[in-house]
Amino acid sequence: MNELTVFLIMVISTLIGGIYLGLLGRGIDRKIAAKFQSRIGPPIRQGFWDLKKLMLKQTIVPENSITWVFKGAPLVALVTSAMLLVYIMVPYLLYLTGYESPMFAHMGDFILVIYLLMIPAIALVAGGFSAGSPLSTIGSQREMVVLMATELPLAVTVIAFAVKMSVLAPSMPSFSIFTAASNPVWNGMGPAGILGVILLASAFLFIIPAETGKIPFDQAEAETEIAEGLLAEYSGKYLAFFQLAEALKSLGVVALVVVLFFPQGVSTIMGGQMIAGGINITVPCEIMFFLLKVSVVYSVSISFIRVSMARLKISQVSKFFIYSVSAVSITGFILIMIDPRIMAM
Amino acid sequence: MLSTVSRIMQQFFGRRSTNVFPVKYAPESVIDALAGGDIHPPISMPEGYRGKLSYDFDKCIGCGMCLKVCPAKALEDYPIMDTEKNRPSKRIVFYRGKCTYCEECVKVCPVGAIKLNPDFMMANYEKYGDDQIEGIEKRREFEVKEGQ
Amino acid sequence: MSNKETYKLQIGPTHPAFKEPVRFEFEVDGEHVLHADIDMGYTHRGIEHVSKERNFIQIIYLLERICGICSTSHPMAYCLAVENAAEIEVPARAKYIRTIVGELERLHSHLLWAGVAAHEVGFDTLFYTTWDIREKVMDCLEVISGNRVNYAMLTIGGVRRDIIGEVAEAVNKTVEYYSDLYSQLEDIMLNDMSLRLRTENVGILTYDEALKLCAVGPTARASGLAKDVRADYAVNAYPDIPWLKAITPNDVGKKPVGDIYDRIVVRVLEIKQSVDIIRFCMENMPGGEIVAEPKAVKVINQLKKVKAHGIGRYEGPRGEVSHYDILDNNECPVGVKVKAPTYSNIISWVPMFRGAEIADIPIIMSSIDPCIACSDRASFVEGEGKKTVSFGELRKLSMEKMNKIRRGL
Amino acid sequence: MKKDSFKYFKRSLWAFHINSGSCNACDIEILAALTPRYDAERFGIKLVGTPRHADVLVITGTMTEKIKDKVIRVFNQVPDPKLVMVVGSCGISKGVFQESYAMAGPVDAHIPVDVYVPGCPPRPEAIIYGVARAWEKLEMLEKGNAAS
Repeated sequence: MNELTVFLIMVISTLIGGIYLGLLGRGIDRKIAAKFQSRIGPPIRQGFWDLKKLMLKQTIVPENSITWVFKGAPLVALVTSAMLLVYIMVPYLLYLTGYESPMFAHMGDFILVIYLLMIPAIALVAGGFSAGSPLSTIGSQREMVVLMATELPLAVTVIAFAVKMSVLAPSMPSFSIFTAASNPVWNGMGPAGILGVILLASAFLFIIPAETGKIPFDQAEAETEIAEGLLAEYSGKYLAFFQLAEALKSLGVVALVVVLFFPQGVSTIMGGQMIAGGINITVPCEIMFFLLKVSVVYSVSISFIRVSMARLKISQVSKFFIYSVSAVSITGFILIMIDPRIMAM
Repeated sequence: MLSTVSRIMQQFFGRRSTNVFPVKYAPESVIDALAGGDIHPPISMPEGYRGKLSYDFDKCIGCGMCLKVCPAKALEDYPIMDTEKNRPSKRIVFYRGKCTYCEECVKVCPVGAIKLNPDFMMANYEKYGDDQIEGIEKRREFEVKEGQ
Repeated sequence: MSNKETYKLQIGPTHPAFKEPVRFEFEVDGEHVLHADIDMGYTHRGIEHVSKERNFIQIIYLLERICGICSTSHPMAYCLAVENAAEIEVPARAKYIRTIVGELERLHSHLLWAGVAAHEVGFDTLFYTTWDIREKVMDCLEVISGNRVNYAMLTIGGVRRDIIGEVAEAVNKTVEYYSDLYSQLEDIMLNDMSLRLRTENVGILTYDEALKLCAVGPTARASGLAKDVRADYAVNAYPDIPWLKAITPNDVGKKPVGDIYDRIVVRVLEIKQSVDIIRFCMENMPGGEIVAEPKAVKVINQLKKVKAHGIGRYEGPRGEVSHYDILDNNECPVGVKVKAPTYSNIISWVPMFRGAEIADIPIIMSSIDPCIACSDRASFVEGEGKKTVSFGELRKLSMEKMNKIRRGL
Repeated sequence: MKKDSFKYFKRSLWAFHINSGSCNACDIEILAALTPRYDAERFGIKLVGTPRHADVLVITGTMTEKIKDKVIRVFNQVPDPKLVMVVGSCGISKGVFQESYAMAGPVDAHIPVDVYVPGCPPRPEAIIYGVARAWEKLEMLEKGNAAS
């Protein structure tokens, strides 16, 4: 098959699957949270119904808003979230399917992923500022603070990975997701390094809810404080776009964590191809296993943390990330660096 | 922190406390969409719940005590001609949308013509529709008769 | 936020954090509140005016609807006031039943508050948990009175329904349920880390300020001000309880700071206290009549002959409720004056908001357990809606009003 | 107004709650309808924080003079199609506060109301039943739309 055809198929399937799974994920998240709260909770398909209803509703654009920013921000958020998901997923899918080609070796640059993570948030901020409501403005300011606070631990993690990859696979580009996926970070590491990776992973436990704007880090949308904050003025289809973007971004961030920390597929664990009834079912199995990992990470880092904590204050958030989470991730980074097997290189 | 987590875990693995109540009362097409799908009654109503009012026209002697104690003026009187004693008497109609369900009229009624039932499903589209006014049929009956 | 420009943030009257309409105007610098202004009157319904046109029995149900959460406190204070004026002796059993209903209401109100406070800080699980626990006391009240929220239990000279047989059993079961659950609830409410992060050293009201601003109820007690109508005055069955005293954070060996956490402590301890009081009342309830005069019309006729003043005070879940009624040979009282607990506590928001962040606004708001519906006294229906009345003018106005009432009598 | 979206209202109904001078009794019962015992979220009902996201306005209380304009303004901010539900007797007919000078009249004197839920206060189940009646109404509208 032509490389370009493969690429297009993967992009399109990722997009369709991503939208479907993202919305399904929202439903599962609400269901699990409800279970934690001793309730039944909405049906799992609730996300789809909400979205359909929002698409059919009237869309109001406030009079005192900057119209083009107000209308453009949801689209930018949606497109970049989709791009983020595609950008993380395609190299991983390539790795899973074992389709190797020099063209794809550089796919999925970490630095670009960090920027793509930022753009939907910035679109939200722009939309909030343009809405012309004081509550949205406060929400935007808070979103900026959360965005900046999470940047340092994120960057530290990425650099740690790059250093590790440059040692593990010197022949491949160090900043690439493909490299990270094909060389699990746990390999070739002493106890200090393993502890370091665990610290990085636990830092990500809090980065995920912060990136996706879930309690305890949903200050930007705090319903009881600033009335949904930067989404306060959005209605109808623009709100639907933001919701879809958020669903895609959540899936993207969780997928990133899975790709970085738990990239092992079924075939690596079972040690070979999966064959049932003479048909090679490795690829479907790999995808199912990947979804299982995603749902576990999703329900722990988003659903469980969401139900077991109160919303923090914005000053506490910045302190929490700049001191605690950064300290944890830098310690992890240092531990990886001083690992004797890396030092030996 | 630990106590919270333990409580959450308890709730996760324990029995859910939701009573799947209004399935019976939802429109047909919605029932499929509802979780569970079992037919559940509402949580058991205690004896003496102050719900929907019912009024016994034949028992009423038209003393008008209920009108005097009602804090919300939910009762309205209408005069009728008492055929047996051949003198004017009073009967009431009762507006469900005005009632405060305090049971004072029940306590004050000397013949027990007014009762509060444990039924509480009263939502409707019309404020003063026929099923929101107790005793309206009787009133119509008499108005028609008077007209004749 | 380097520029020092401040801007005005309007919160309310329809804001998701406050279930009641009240408007705040905050002057904010970034996330910090510099100045707070309160605009009230959205729920002013003219109850004191309407009550002059209702007879004594109707007023009970009108006053019950001053506030739906403390729906026993207001009729209780009113009945005490009328009984005080007309010198009606309440049977001992009725006093005990009144106490039980009042304490059950306190139980449900405190649990409700815990849930609302948790919701304000975004802790929805705690909100769901406490409200789930609360359903038990609601069921109990429904069995006793026939309604979940507006109990309509009180009447002048006693109560309307007896606690006997199955009903008494339901009350005992409720007491058991809460005694079993209490330690877990206390652990969650007092030791949860994220809740402590949000509530400790936030919204501080010091002892001196509480004293000066006449705070009442749990708000005052959390600042170390031990005042409680139940313990200080002879109301209902409370004088019979030997161990009853005002609860302050000292009871858990904590020095009162007056922050939101202390208010949580006081309310959680009061849940236990309420359960104990109900148990005491159930065990020691005397027999006999439950109402001095069961016929409503007779009561009205009896009160028609009275010409006197009466004061009733009662400790509601939010603090002291006091009613002042003037009876003047009439089917209706000439004057009904209501003083709700929130009315005393509102002014203590001002020191609490000092130096707070925007995120603290809802939790500080709800920390005094405000009941705006209780305390709306006036509303502008026309014009600009803002008029400043100085202390002198206010004094003059109230003296004029007082003289008018005296002359009328 | 697009009638198609009624179909999705049955599955996903976002409510915005306004207190127009109520005594809190209905408000706490509305909140209680969301709690584990009744769990209105299983029908896709959600309480939202801003009128822009809402499909249904749940109004409690008597509509005092001062809040009248605010309620009308919130009503206008809700995007079409929208429903209005009045909970409690005093929103329907001023209930116990008849003759008060501070009342601007019942809610339906100022904005169109679709469903009335009488009760003082209605039980949480009665409120959920009110929502079920609203669905029924939507169904009727849908059918009427298809016929025309």
